Amino acid sequence: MTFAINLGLVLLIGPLLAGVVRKVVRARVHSRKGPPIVQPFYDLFKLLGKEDLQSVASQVVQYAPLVAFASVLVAALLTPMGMRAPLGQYGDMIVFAYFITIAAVAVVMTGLACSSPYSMMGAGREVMMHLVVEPVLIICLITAAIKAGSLLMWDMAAWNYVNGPAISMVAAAVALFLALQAQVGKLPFDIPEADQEIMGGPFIELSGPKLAMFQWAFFARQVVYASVLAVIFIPWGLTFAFPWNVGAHLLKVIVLIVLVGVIDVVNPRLRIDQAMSYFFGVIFVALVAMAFALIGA
Amino acid sequence: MIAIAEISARDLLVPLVAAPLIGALLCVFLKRRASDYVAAIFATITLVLAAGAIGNLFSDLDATHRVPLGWLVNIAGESRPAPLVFELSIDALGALMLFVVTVIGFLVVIYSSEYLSPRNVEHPVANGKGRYYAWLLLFVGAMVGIALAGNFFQLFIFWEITTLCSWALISYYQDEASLRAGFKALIMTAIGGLFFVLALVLMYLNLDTDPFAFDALGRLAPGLRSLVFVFLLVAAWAKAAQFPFFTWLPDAMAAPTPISCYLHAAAMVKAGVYLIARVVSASYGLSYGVGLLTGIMALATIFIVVFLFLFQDDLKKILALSTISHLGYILIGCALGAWGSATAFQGGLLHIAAHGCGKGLLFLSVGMITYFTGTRRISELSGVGRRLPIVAVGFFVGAFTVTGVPPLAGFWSKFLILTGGLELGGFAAVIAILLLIESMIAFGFFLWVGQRVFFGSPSFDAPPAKAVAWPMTTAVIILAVLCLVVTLFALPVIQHIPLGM
Amino acid sequence: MAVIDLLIGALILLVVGAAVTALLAKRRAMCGYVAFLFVAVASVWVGVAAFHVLSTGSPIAGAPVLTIAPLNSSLVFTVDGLSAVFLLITSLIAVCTTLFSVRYMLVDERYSLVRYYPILLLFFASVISVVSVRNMLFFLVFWEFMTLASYVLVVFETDNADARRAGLQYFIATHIATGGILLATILLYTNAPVKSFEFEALLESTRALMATSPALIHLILALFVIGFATKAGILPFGFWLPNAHPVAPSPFSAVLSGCMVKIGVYGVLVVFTSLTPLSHFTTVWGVWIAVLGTVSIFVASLTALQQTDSKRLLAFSTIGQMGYIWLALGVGLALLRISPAVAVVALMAGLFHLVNHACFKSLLFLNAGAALYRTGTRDMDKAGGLMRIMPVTAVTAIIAALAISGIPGLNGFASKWLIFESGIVGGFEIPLLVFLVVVAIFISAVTLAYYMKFLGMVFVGKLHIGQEVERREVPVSMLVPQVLMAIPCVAFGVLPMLALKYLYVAANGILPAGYSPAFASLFGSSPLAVNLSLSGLRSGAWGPVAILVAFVGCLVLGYLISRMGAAQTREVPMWLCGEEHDFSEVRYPVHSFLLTFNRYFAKLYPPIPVPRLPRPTAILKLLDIDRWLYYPGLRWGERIIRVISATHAGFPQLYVLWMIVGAALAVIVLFSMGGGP
Amino acid sequence: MVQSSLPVMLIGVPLAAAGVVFTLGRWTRLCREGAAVGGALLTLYLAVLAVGQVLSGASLNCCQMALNLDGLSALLVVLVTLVTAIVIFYSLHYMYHQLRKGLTTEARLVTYYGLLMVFLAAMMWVCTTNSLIWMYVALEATTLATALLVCFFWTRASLEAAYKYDMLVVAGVCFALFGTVLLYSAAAQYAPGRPALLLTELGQIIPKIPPSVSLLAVAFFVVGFGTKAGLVPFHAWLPDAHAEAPAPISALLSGLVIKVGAYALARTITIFAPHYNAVIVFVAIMASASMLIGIFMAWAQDDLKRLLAFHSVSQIGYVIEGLGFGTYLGIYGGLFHLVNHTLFKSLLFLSVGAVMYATGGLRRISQLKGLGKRMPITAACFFIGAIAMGGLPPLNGFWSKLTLFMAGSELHLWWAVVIAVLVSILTLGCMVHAGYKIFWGHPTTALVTNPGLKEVPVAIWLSMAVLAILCIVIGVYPQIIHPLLHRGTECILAVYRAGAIP
Repeated sequence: MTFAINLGLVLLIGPLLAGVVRKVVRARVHSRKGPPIVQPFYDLFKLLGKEDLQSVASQVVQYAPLVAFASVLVAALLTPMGMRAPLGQYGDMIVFAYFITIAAVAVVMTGLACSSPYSMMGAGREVMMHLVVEPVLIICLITAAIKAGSLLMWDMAAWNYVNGPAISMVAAAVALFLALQAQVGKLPFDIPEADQEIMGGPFIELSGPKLAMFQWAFFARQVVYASVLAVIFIPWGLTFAFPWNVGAHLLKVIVLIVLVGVIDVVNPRLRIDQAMSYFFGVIFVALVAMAFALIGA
Repeated sequence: MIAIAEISARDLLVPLVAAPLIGALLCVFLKRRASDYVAAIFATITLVLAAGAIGNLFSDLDATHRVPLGWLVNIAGESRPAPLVFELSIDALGALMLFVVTVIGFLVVIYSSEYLSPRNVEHPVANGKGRYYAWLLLFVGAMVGIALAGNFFQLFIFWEITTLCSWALISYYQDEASLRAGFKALIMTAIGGLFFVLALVLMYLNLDTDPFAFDALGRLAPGLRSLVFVFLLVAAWAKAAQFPFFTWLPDAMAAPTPISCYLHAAAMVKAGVYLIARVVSASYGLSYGVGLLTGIMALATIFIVVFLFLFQDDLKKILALSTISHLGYILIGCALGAWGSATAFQGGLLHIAAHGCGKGLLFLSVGMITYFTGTRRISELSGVGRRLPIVAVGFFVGAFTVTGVPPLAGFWSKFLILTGGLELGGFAAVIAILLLIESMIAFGFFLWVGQRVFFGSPSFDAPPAKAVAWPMTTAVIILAVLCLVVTLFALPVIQHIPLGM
Repeated sequence: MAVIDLLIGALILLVVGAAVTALLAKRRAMCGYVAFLFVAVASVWVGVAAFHVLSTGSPIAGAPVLTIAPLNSSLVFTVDGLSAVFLLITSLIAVCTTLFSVRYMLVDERYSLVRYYPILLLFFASVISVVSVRNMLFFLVFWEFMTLASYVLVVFETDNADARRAGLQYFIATHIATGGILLATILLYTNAPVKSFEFEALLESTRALMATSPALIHLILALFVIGFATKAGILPFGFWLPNAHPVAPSPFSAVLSGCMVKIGVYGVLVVFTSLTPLSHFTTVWGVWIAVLGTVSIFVASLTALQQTDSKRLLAFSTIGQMGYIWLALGVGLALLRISPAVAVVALMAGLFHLVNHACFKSLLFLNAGAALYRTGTRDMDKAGGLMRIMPVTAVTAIIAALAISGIPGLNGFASKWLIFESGIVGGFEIPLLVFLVVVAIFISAVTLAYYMKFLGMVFVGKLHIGQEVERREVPVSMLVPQVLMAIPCVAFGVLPMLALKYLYVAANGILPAGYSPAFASLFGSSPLAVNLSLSGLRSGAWGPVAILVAFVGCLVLGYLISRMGAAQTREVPMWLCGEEHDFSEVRYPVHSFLLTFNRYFAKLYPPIPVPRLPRPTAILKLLDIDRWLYYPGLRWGERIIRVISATHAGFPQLYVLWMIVGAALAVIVLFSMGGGP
Repeated sequence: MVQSSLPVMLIGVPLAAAGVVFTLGRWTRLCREGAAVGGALLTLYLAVLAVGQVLSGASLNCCQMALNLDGLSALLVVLVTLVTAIVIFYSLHYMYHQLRKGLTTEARLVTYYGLLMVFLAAMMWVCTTNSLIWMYVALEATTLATALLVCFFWTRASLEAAYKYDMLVVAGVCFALFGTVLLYSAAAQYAPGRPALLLTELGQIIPKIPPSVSLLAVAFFVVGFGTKAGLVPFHAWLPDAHAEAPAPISALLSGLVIKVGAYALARTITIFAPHYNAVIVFVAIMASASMLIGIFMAWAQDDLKRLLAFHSVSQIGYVIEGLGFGTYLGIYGGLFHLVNHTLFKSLLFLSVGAVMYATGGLRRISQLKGLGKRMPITAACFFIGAIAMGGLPPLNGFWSKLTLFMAGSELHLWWAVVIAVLVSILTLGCMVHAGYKIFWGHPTTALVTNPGLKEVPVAIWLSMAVLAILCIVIGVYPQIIHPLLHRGTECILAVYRAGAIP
């Protein structure tokens, strides 16, 4: 059942949340009506049916979208979403972090395989963003692990729930939230795709089902990232009875995604070097959090 | 066969000294090819006899076989018994020296048969080989004599003969440079020889019985003992080209390369350190001060020389300078021995063999380079390895041997010296560590030289296919193998060399 | 026949093989196959012996082969659990690389093979020997012989100035490092109660010295650590490595990176387990080792990111990965006294990563070698998209690259995961370790990044090679080794417990009794999943089988979804926003990839300046004794002679005067000295 | 004490030969050269006979002890006759060659051989006489005989050299006469009824006479006999005379004539030395000065023969130093060096003569180069002589020098030993330097194109070879002449001991 819950959350709520953000946040800010909330699903289904154009006959391009999709799903299965994760006893935070990375690998490989200068550039940017953003996640999770004495994500959440907020946990939560924007690929950090600059970057040569799989994977990824933040650092509602705990979790995720959406809408895109400088700052914050954890605060 | 088995080491000593001398005498009258064969035959005979003598000794390495030959009445004075001065003997230390001298002597003779030929690009030699071999064999005889000397006096006699031979052989080409170099070598080593004489005189005056026996120093009064030691040390410095007498050795590179190999790497210069080794081995109660003097001067030599060879362009001079520093190593081994470290002493002795093989190999390799190219300047050579692969192997094996890369012989000797130095602690440890540093510098430099000379695109055309030069190649290969296996022979021997304490 | 005889037999076989191949060097192909034959048999024997040790858990020892009496040392071949691990990876690499060499070395006929196969075989023999002795003297001998042999192979292409320079740098650096090790060894020896170079004797020496002169112990340990770090390529001491590894013939690069640098790790392990009793020194130096490892990880990986030469990139990567191993060892050693469970896991993690790195780094070098064999260039700009013509090579390269970057499901992940887990948990005791681990995790992403670059530029993407390149896969004899080496990458990735079981034997063997908790209490009892319990509780989990099943399930799901619309495929040209360009014009250069990021770290690994010694004329003059002492002395002598000779003027009158004066003087002198008997 | 006519015969035979040469020499070569050779050989035979008898410890005397042939005399006698014989053999071809070149005439050759025989007789006389005063007379006789030989070629230079030689030596030896007279007068009262002051009795007398007289006598002996021996500063005659004489005569001069000076000193001052410490030191000073000045001057020479002459000055210093020590070892070493110096210095002069023979009279180092290729035997002989003089084993010079060093050290005269050692190395350097300059290297064009430049005939090099072999034999087996030296030393010591207060 937990399999179904987690998969359902990421696969269905993910695109839906994107629709919500478009409809509720972006359209509102743009002072327009906006598409329906389920518009992302329409797009996905449309793409799945469209012609698959191939400019490079590379096996990598063939399988990368599926790998990205699958890895995000596995990451989702490793993430507790209001209750123990279905694969929680088979993988801890590091496994999670690496699985979520595979999606990025798939993107980069696609970009490289396409060999277009735009895709290459996009792939490069993807790598660079990943390099500076991922440490934040890791450090924050380690902070939690240090507090909890375990690297299993559920244990961390449980510890936070039981022992209440600590300085280090709060600081880590802040850092993670600052990174969330980039993790989910939103402005001001959607640098790798940057539609207006490099035409979607790694995805420039993709079309049809491949693009759809990538997009769906990314919708799902938003939920996964938000869930990590929500479940470990905002442990409210973990002890609720079954449907409510998931509900509470969903609520937290929605709030986070909407917040991300707001930021997305009101910010212009940064240059890659600006972004990196920014994230070095965030990493520092995260490290401070970890230091606090190490001294027991 | 039984008859051969019953020959004792003692029976072999006189023929052993005589064989090369007879060969030398014969060679005087021979020309060209004939002298090649005669020299080779007598070198072989010497080698076989030496092998017999050493082999016999192996049954009891602690033994000393003596053949007393004569008393010297003319210095007996009125009231004292005549001292025994003519005496051949063989013991472990002598056997070690004998091994180095005869084996490398044999190889050098073989090597020379091709080196001294009209095909030699640097120094084409058409005739005059008889004279060359005569001196060379005389020298072999003298070195055998040194190795077999039963007392200081005997050692001194052969010592001076080697000086003479070195003078004649360095001047062999008779151009201005070699004449001057030969003269310089003669004078500087003869000056050392006079110190040896003074030491002998002092021993004679102060000892009534056996004044020249190897253990004489131990029987002298402490102050006098140090004085005699210092005199012997000065003699050894001159012979072994130590500071401040080292300047003759680089000049002596004007000699034909096989001569440089034999005299200035393997044999003659070793006589100097052999003397000190003898003293340290047989004397009791050497003072700390003389060890200090030996050690510090050797150390100074080593570092001066290291500095000098970094800025040399002439391959042979580099080898000569390196030889100087390695003799310093042996002297340091002896100095540490004088301070009581048997390990370091054995290391120093082992280095006699190790360095003899390694440096000999280097010289022979460089000799082949000059034989084919006519130059020995590093800056004019490159890619020699492509044309002369065996030479490259020889050079590198030699270089690694002398710089102490295991499992080659030089490693073991340096290791023992180092261990001994650190065992003693204090200043000896400092010396040991400095040695290690020198070793590293020399290693780096030799490696650089080797690469510079042997790698890259060849700087000269391939030698004609006919010029196989097998005598030279054979000698190089044998020595290269020796660099690896000499330890197996020498290690059991050095354990039986006592350290007078 | 005792098992150890297999090992000795293998050594003899390798030496004989060296002689045989030396004789056959003129017939290049034959020589290669013969060498392979010898290596294969020897490797199997060694492998059997090693596996025997690992499976029984008890070390085996032979009889003394050689005795050096002045130093109280005998050569005894001994295999314990730790050695066995190294022996196994050596065997694997030896077989694979030798087979790979056969065709690879056929190409360039400028260089005689007499400098290749015989030396290679001797090299393997020395590696096998160096890990099979428990006597520091012989350890050093084999150690340095290993260096010597590897030097010869590094400078194999003697016409290549880079190779010469790298070889020089390599040999000098490691020789100096060995000098330090030697010094440390002798320092221990001289203080040993029983004068011997056996590990046991030296251990007693260390124990004694710890009480009396801790400073000396620190010095000794520093020399050891620096020495082994130099060999292992740990920065800043391993600066030679990125120069030397790329220039060697590719199969030997694989050996260097896969096998030789590991012996440095072996050395450190030996020092801290066999030569040093467990004490606070272990802890202190453990932390230092971890720090060194992290420095290497950080510097090397970020530098690797900047490379455009494929083999150089791999070389930097080697340093980085060695850094991981050192980090793990450091963590293990640091914690050994404090929390043995974490320490054991960390040590095992280090060993595991070592084994894994041996597999995938060798494989990567073989891949790069295969690419080089086909394209003739190591410049990633000059060749790309080789997957089209070399599918097997490319797939194995992808496996290796993903494994080394730590993609879950492959072996690199399993070991890194263990390292991170133990490091983080160890951080509860020594907080510094957590920061090191954070760096390591960060760099893990960097590793991924540069392997993306490597794969993307060389194998993936549009085929982009010169006209002269033959467009087909490399020969089978070069493919087999690659596939062979890819197998453990996958196998240990999916079933890490398989490896851990044996590594536990190895780690257990080198630790003091009572320091290693039971295997099951550390890793759980399931053979399919690693359930770590480090501080009593279950603190981490990695169940590759379950997760991979899920992953495959998700893949199928994804595939089904993507085929929902039954989309058609169509070949189209690359879209360059409507403009027409030749591909070569718009090709994205390697240098630009990640340029922005690299700018932050461009100064991390400055080129090492080669000092050009000015000719110190003044000092040389001073040392030229001839010039200021002897020759001026001679001139003075001449002057005296001239003065004296001027007195001999030639007049008889003068001479008569001399006589008279002389006679007068004689009388005066005699009388002034007085008579009297 | 054995009565024997051998001493008389030793003097008589060469005198008779001289008579034959002078009277019949013009007639045939047989009577000229044959008589000389015969005389020399016969004398040699007699000398060997004498040695044989003396070795047992006896001394042969006749004419009421006026002639006394003891161990020391025997040593000198055999040495002198041997070297003279060799030199005569060398002269046979050498002088004949001069004759063919027109440098001399047959008539003058008569003078040459006749004077040689006279010289030999005079030498025998010096060596066998037992009277101090007759020793002086005989000494002067040798001077006269050789002075005429020095100016044999009758050139201006040789005449001047002979004049200097004669004048300076005669003047110098006069001092010895003073000494003799002084001693005579002081000793007369202790030896009443004796015909003369016998050398064998000096020992008993010396302790009795006043020290001041003794010291003065010693001073005069040293000056007088020192002049003959070429001791500094009385050596000025020596280089000219050696250089201008014909090569065989140079060999005799350097090899023998100066040795009789040394012999005379051995007979006199050795008796004083044990009584007066001052004598030892004084002689050591003189000898050291001689060594140093001699070697320095030698270094300055370009003329080979002058160079060798100055080496003689230097080497005689060793001999006299040893004798001056007055101890067994000192006297032994001095005598040993005397023998050795005779051998190698004759060898060197003969070698230089050979060089002059081959090159047509060139004898300057700067004119000669690379002769060794053409004249290997001469070169070898020269180097053997040079190295022997340089004191390197295994040649004879080493042994005598070693003995001298031992002797000096025994007396703790360290400075003298150090000077001796230093001079030894300088000698070696100087000789080897000269040797390699003339024999090694590549010959100059002038020499290469000289068709006459080839090895000297066997008649010439055989003499050199004999001397060279003697050097080597003594070097390799020094004990061979030990008995003779020992007897010689014992003779002197016996004289001293006879007077020693028990």
